[in-house]
Amino acid sequence: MEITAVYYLIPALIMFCCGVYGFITRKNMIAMLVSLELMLNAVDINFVVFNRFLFPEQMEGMFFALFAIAIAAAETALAIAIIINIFRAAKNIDVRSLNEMKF
Amino acid sequence: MKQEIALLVVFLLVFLYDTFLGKGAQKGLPAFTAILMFVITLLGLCPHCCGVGGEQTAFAGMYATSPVIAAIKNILNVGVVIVLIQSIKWTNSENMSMRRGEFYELLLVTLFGMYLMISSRHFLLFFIGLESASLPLAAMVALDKNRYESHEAAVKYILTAVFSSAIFMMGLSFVYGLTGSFYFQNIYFAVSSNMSILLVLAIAFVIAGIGFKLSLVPFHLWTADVYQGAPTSVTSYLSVISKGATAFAFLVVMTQVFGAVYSRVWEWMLYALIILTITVGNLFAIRQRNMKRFLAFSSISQAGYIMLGVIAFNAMGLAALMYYVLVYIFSNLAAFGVIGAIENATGKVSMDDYRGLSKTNPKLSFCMMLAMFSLAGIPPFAGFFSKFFIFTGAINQGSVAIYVLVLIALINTIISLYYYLLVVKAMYISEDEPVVATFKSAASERLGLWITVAGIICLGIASCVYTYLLDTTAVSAMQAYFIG
Amino acid sequence: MFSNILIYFVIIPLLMLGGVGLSRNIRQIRAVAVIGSVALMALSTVLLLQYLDLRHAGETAPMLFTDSWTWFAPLNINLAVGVDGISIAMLILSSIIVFAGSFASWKVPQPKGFFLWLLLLSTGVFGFFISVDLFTMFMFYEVALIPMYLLIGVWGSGRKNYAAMKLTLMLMGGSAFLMLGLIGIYYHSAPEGGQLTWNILEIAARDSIPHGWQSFLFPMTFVGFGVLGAMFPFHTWSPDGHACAPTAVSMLHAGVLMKLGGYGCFRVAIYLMPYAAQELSYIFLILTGISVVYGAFCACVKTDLKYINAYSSVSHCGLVLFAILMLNSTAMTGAIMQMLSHGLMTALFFALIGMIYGRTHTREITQMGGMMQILPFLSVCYVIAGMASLGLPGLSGFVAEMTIFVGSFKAGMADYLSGEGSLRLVFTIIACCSIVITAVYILRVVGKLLFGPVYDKHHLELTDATWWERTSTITLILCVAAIGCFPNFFNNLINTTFTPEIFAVLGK
Amino acid sequence: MAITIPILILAIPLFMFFFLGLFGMKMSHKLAGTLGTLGMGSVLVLSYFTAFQYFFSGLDIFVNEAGDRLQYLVFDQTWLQFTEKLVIKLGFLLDPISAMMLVVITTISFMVHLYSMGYMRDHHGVFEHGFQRFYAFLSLFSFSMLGLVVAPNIFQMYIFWELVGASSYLLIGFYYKKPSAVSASKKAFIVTRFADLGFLIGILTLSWYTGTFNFTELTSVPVEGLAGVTQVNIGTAESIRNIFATSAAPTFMGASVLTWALVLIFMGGMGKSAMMPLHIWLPDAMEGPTPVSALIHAATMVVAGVYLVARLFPLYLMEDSAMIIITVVGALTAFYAAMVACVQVDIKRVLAFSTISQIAFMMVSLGVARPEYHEGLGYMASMFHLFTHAMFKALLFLGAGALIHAIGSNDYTAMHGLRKSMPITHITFLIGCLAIAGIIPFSGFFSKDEILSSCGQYDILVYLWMSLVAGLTAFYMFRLYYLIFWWKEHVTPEGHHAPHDQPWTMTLPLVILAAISCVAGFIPFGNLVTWNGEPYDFMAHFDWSVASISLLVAICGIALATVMYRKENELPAKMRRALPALWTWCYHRFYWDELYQFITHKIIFGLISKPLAWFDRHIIDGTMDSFATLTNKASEAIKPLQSGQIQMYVFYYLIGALLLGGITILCLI
Amino acid sequence: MDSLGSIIMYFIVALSMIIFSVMAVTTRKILRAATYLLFTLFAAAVVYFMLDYEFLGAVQIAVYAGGIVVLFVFAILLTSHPGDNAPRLTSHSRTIGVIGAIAMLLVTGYALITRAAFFLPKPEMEAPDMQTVGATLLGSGHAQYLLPFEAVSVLLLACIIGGVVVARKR
Repeated sequence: MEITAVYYLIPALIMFCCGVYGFITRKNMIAMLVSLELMLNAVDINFVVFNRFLFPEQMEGMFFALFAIAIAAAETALAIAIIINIFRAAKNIDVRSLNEMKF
Repeated sequence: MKQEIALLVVFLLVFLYDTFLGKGAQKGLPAFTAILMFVITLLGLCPHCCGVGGEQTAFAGMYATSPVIAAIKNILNVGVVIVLIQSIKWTNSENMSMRRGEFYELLLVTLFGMYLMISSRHFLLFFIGLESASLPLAAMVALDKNRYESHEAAVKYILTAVFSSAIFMMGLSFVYGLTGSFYFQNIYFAVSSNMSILLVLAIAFVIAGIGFKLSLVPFHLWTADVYQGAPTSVTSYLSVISKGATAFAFLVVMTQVFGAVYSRVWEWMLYALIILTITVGNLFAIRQRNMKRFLAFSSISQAGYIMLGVIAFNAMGLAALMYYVLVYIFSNLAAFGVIGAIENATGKVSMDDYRGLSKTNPKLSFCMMLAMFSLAGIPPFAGFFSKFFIFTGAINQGSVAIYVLVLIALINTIISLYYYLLVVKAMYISEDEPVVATFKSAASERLGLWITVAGIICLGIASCVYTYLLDTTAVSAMQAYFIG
Repeated sequence: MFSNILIYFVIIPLLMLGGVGLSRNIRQIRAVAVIGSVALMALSTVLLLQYLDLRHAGETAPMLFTDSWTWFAPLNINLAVGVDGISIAMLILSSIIVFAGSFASWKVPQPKGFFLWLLLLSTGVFGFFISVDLFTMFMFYEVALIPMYLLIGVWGSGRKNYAAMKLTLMLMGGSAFLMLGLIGIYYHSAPEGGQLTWNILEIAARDSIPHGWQSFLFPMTFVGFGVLGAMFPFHTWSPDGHACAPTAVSMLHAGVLMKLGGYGCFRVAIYLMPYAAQELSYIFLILTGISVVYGAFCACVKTDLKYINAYSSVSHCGLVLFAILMLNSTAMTGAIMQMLSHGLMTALFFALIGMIYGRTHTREITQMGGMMQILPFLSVCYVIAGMASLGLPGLSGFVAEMTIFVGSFKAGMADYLSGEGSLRLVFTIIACCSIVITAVYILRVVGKLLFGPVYDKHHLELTDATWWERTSTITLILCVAAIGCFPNFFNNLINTTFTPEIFAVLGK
Repeated sequence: MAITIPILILAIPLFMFFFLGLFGMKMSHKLAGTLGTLGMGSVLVLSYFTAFQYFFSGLDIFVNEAGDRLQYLVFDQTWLQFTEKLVIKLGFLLDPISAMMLVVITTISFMVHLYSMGYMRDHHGVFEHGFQRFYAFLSLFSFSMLGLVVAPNIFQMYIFWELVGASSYLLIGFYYKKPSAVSASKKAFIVTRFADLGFLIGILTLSWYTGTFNFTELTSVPVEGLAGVTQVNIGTAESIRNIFATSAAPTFMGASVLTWALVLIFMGGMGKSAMMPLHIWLPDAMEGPTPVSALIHAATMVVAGVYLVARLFPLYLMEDSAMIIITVVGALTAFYAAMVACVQVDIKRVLAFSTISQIAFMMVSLGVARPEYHEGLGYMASMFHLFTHAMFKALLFLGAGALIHAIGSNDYTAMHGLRKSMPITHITFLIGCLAIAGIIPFSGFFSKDEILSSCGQYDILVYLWMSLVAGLTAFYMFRLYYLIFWWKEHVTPEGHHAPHDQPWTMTLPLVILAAISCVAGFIPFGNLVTWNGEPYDFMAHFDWSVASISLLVAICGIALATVMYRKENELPAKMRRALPALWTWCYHRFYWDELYQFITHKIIFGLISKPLAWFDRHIIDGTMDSFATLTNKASEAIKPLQSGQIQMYVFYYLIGALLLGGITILCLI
Repeated sequence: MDSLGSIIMYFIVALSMIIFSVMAVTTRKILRAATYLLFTLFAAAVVYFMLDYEFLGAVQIAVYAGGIVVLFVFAILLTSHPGDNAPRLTSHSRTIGVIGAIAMLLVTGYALITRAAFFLPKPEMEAPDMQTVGATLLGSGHAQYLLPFEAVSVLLLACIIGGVVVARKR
């Protein structure tokens, strides 16, 4: 049996879909953020897998993943700051409370 | 590179000013920033800076600049200067005293991100630019601490933005998987031989990712909430500068990366998106009473028009897009200037509060009316010219389908005219008692409005702007992609 | 740039705009308006004389005083101007109506804003008529449209919000089609290569738009302009719009602005796309033919004076488009004459209606009567306007209609005898019927409104026209009579435009 | 022939119209009336002079060596040029009929001007409101009518045709405060307008084929060596017919196109001349002041239709079917109007129907005229009758006006027995009645006799029919006469003036016209007016048998009237009871008005205009509005998209992206 | 042909990745979700190690596991009380979530498996040494990342500023 790229891509994709599912269903904003991390992580795996299996001469995919991790960290930090801000204002972090503005 | 460096210098100076100068001097920060931006805008406008000829690259082709790129950056600079001028009153308010410096720093960083987006010829740099242009904005959206909407908008923005960048990265990973490179040029040559389902999906994801920032339907749903919740200055920045930069970057990506599969893949995607964007934006805008939300939907539909410059897939479209962005900056900022002035003075942002405004504040209403007319594309205001040229550019593409598309867009202009006229109606025609009493707006606000009004009136009639853009784009490196 | 006389048609209104903007009180505004409109009349007279001189001297170019200043060089957009007999006729008409309109709005509330918008509108109108560049033409066209919204919205009466919005949206809807058509024309102006152009004269000289494209672009432009020309079924803005508009605006709108439609249909749709004009004219013939009788029939049962007049405009303007589609020189001359005639008399009508309304505060003919005893001057003027409208010889309506009928009949018979169907002939006869229906509704109004016993005793205290109202109406009546008594002068002026070359282009 | 006089003939009335119209209000009533009358008087003199010159000067432009009368175009000015060939010119054509009409019009008009000075004021001598306006309108009418008769081309005729229509409108509606007058004027205008529609289409057809509007080019040949002089020639008309016959589509719906054109033109004439079924306006037109009725609705404008047919007579000769139509329409109208006139109560109505009937005589006469019968006697007879009828009918109307003025009512029941109190009126009225009844030697006898004799030559049936009408004419006129002047006098109520003869301004015209009616029959009309200008001595062809028969018929009619109406008796009532249906139909004018009422109100207004207006407001406008409504609905319908929940936002985002890719993939596969 | 050990390793990693991510988004206790996330991130790091990108794996562990998850935990502790369970999902929101996820899975999965190149065996590659990684990160040549490195530093700075300004109380 040969472990080819698809063998990594599909679990990564499933992970991504889990992230999607979680993002859509979870009501806790931090849980949504967790789902987002799953998605980002899945994409990172994609980059790395492509790099390794298809274009191993250079490390472009790997570096993209590297930078993506950095950026993901930054946005997580920022998002958490904002969520905490909301928590201060609304005393909860239920996403359903974000309904002041609509239509 | 010069413009980026200049911008970073400004950033640094603002940072230093903010950090080290005493409390008494802090009130001078907004003006200081505005003046600095004004200076670098002037520097950017000098011919030496704009450069001549085709594309020059740095960092082994990762970064590129050309007269066209310099021009769009200049356009953004002009917009930023106006935004800065208009925001002086707000940032100098008591409420903002603790966050004054941060506002400017964040703003400059996002501008820097946009520069990178525009200039990058490598997807990693592009991605970083995109994120730089959107993440700090979330913080900016949250700046108005007294309003819950501001926080709500920030959360909505950051969560959806990250989701969108995940999708975008997914698309990028597929592109990478197919072509093995992040360099635009390498991808460009590789895509047509790698035509596959995955490529289509990748392009769809990339469009979705960038379309999020452009607020193309159906990736637009955050727009209205965020525009409404954000402080007015941030909204105006978000709606014009961010949108303009992304539009240009979008064009660059679509042509320089996926240009080879234009007619095979993404032309039709854009058709659908444009029709949806314009129509849905318009339909939502009809019902809005909150001015900021109203302008959010209006900006969604404007984004659809801007996309006509992309689908045109030619130099005229490119020039028209840039010109449209420029005119849109002036028109929309005029509107936001008025909204901001009224909000700062009275805290009112509902269209119902604008009833009878012409009786109490004739000059403000006049500015607002010009802005509305310009947005609706009424001559002799600049909006007319930009609309006309973007249609002309689109039709230059030549297919029959584009005529249909333009016709749909044109019919939509009628709907848009309707809701723009609603504002005019509220201000001029409504016979109710005026809600907003007469007030005198701050000098900075007046200055901002004067500039925008002058732009609305002059930009179209003075043909040199558009002519310059068209001449520049006609000889740009992009031309090779359009033809090839 | 300033050596060309035509450019002053735009400059003077702009100067007036500035003048009104700087004015401090209503006297100054009036002074600016009167001086400016007199200057415009003088200018158009000078232009007319110079034009005739040049023609006498043997100038045979299709347009004179042509000039072109580059505007957007890469797109070959120029500020190109030029006039022929038709444009001159239209310019004269516009200047007269601006003059009369200034007097008719002597006592308007908030005069500053009113005159600003009115003058912006006139700038657009004048600019439109002097342009021979499609882009500038279109730009001026839209400049002329949008002030209507505010003029009706702010200074109007009745359901003004609705009417103003409807009018603006429908007209802008028309111009949406128009814009597409114009851009399409531009891109097909040089199919064999060479510089694309917006210049009407060049495009016409090349006669190069591919036939397939003509069939697409012709309806676009014709409908686009036709909406403004109140073509059935796109006329419904007209009754509401006119009914709610203030006096001077109705005058200018019905008198001049609706002419933009007819003029544009000729100048752009037919002139540039003769092939499609011939192939597709039957569709529009049916529509315009319907307009003619339909408007007249509708006018028969309306009781609001302005509605009646608006429907009558639908009928008369329908006749303009109808005649243009006949594609022969007589009918087209008639169409232009009808534009002049309708412009003047409908302006007169609206002026009078405005004056009557200003006194009685009603426009319902069922609530008025015996005005002849109360307001003899206005009533006599109204009768004269009515007579002009129903085509009494000696007034302008007659010559215009007769020229149209003779021309259309000619076209109809030619078609019929050459076996191309009898559509033109049949619709000519149907259109002829409008002279009877017109008589019915005009006399109905005259009978109910002016004659008979006084309906409302309060009306007995009303006073007759003031001097400015008299100036306004007498100017218009004189012009109506001038055309009616000396038609050949105008006929020759217009006719020279329809040179054989044009019809060589038109294929007949 | 100097051009000045013809121009003055037209210019003076026009000038008077503007002068009196613009400044009349500023001057006294008397001055305005006097000025108007003087103006008309000068036109009268000029016209007489012109006519005299034309008929009797013997200049070579008016008459050739053979004694044929020629047509002379005094001037012809381009007014509106449609195409190279089709040009409307304004000109002045002098030929037998136009010269005759000049005389008729100016005479009657002058009489009416003079008469109105007395008529248009009340018993205290106070002038009516709008007296100046009245004179202005009279001048306008005179101008239009003169322009009509001298028109050298059919389009000028049409122009003035419309102008007389308009001035007639203004004059009928002179008492504009009276709703009945307003509606009568409206009716008159619209009915004639409808007829003019046919006229217009006829003109268009004719001119399209022939390429000209000019009468001279349609019916005449130029006389060599004399500019502007032409002679009526049947050959020209034949060549015109050939143009039609050889065109690509010589027939339309079974009839030749020329017939169509001529019938349509005749339709115009039917409208103006109140032929059935377009006659309904004329009785109502009596709402106008009586002098107006005398001028317009008896003597001049209403004969325009006859004049029109006479003008194009050579062309009509080309199409027998058109001629038959004219004859039939004329014959029916004549009988119909005579029947109706027998039972009317309003004396002006009686006269109006009598006018219709008499004009129908002229029409019939034209319709039966053929060159082969007495060289077109019918034509001459028609013109002759036109002339004599103008005189005696104007006389009758003016007489009726005098009665009305004296009594203050139009109704004969208010009159009775006036022969003693108003002797002059009585005598002149009687002369008028005798003239119209056709009693020798009054003028009507001669003209009517010729009409009957030309009918007799054409067809015996027509002859009998028209003789019957002639008898009816005598009957109803004398019925009227007896009812007014005989019977028992009414008692004048206290405080009212007793009826008496009117001032000289009113009686003088009566006397003059009566005198003319007495002697006009002896004018050698055949020498002056014939269809082709050749003199024709009708006395040489005078047929005593026909004359005596017609005289007999007239006397029978008079006798019957005498029996029934000489004194108040039961006979009329008995007859009424005997033939109730006939009486009712006649009394209600055969319900023509009701029919028209039905067509206009129920069909045009009720079934076309109102539904159309509704359709416009609700369907067309509704469609336009529904675009707006639909947009709003759509806006409302997609509202849930923007739910405010980011999770839904993201869901739509994702689905959007997947659809975008998925659909493209499907399309590519 | 991969060695059996690596195949087994692969399955363990892949399964744990899938299972933990599913659990992370379905568990009703938020702290557990963070923990499962941590496991998923570890699994991803293992993947990187298996694919010879040790540096990246290290970064993954350091930044993600060490930084972000800790951040999460702090945030969770700040914003929720221990023992709080997330409310049960409504069927509506679950349907929406499942539709989204499945649609994504199907479309993208189909696109992935139709691409033949993804079924090629793993080519030989030398694990990049730190030297190369460092040079690539800080070089300005082709496929070297000095500029993104600098750019991302600006971004991080901005995010710090942003975080501070947002989180600051007044």
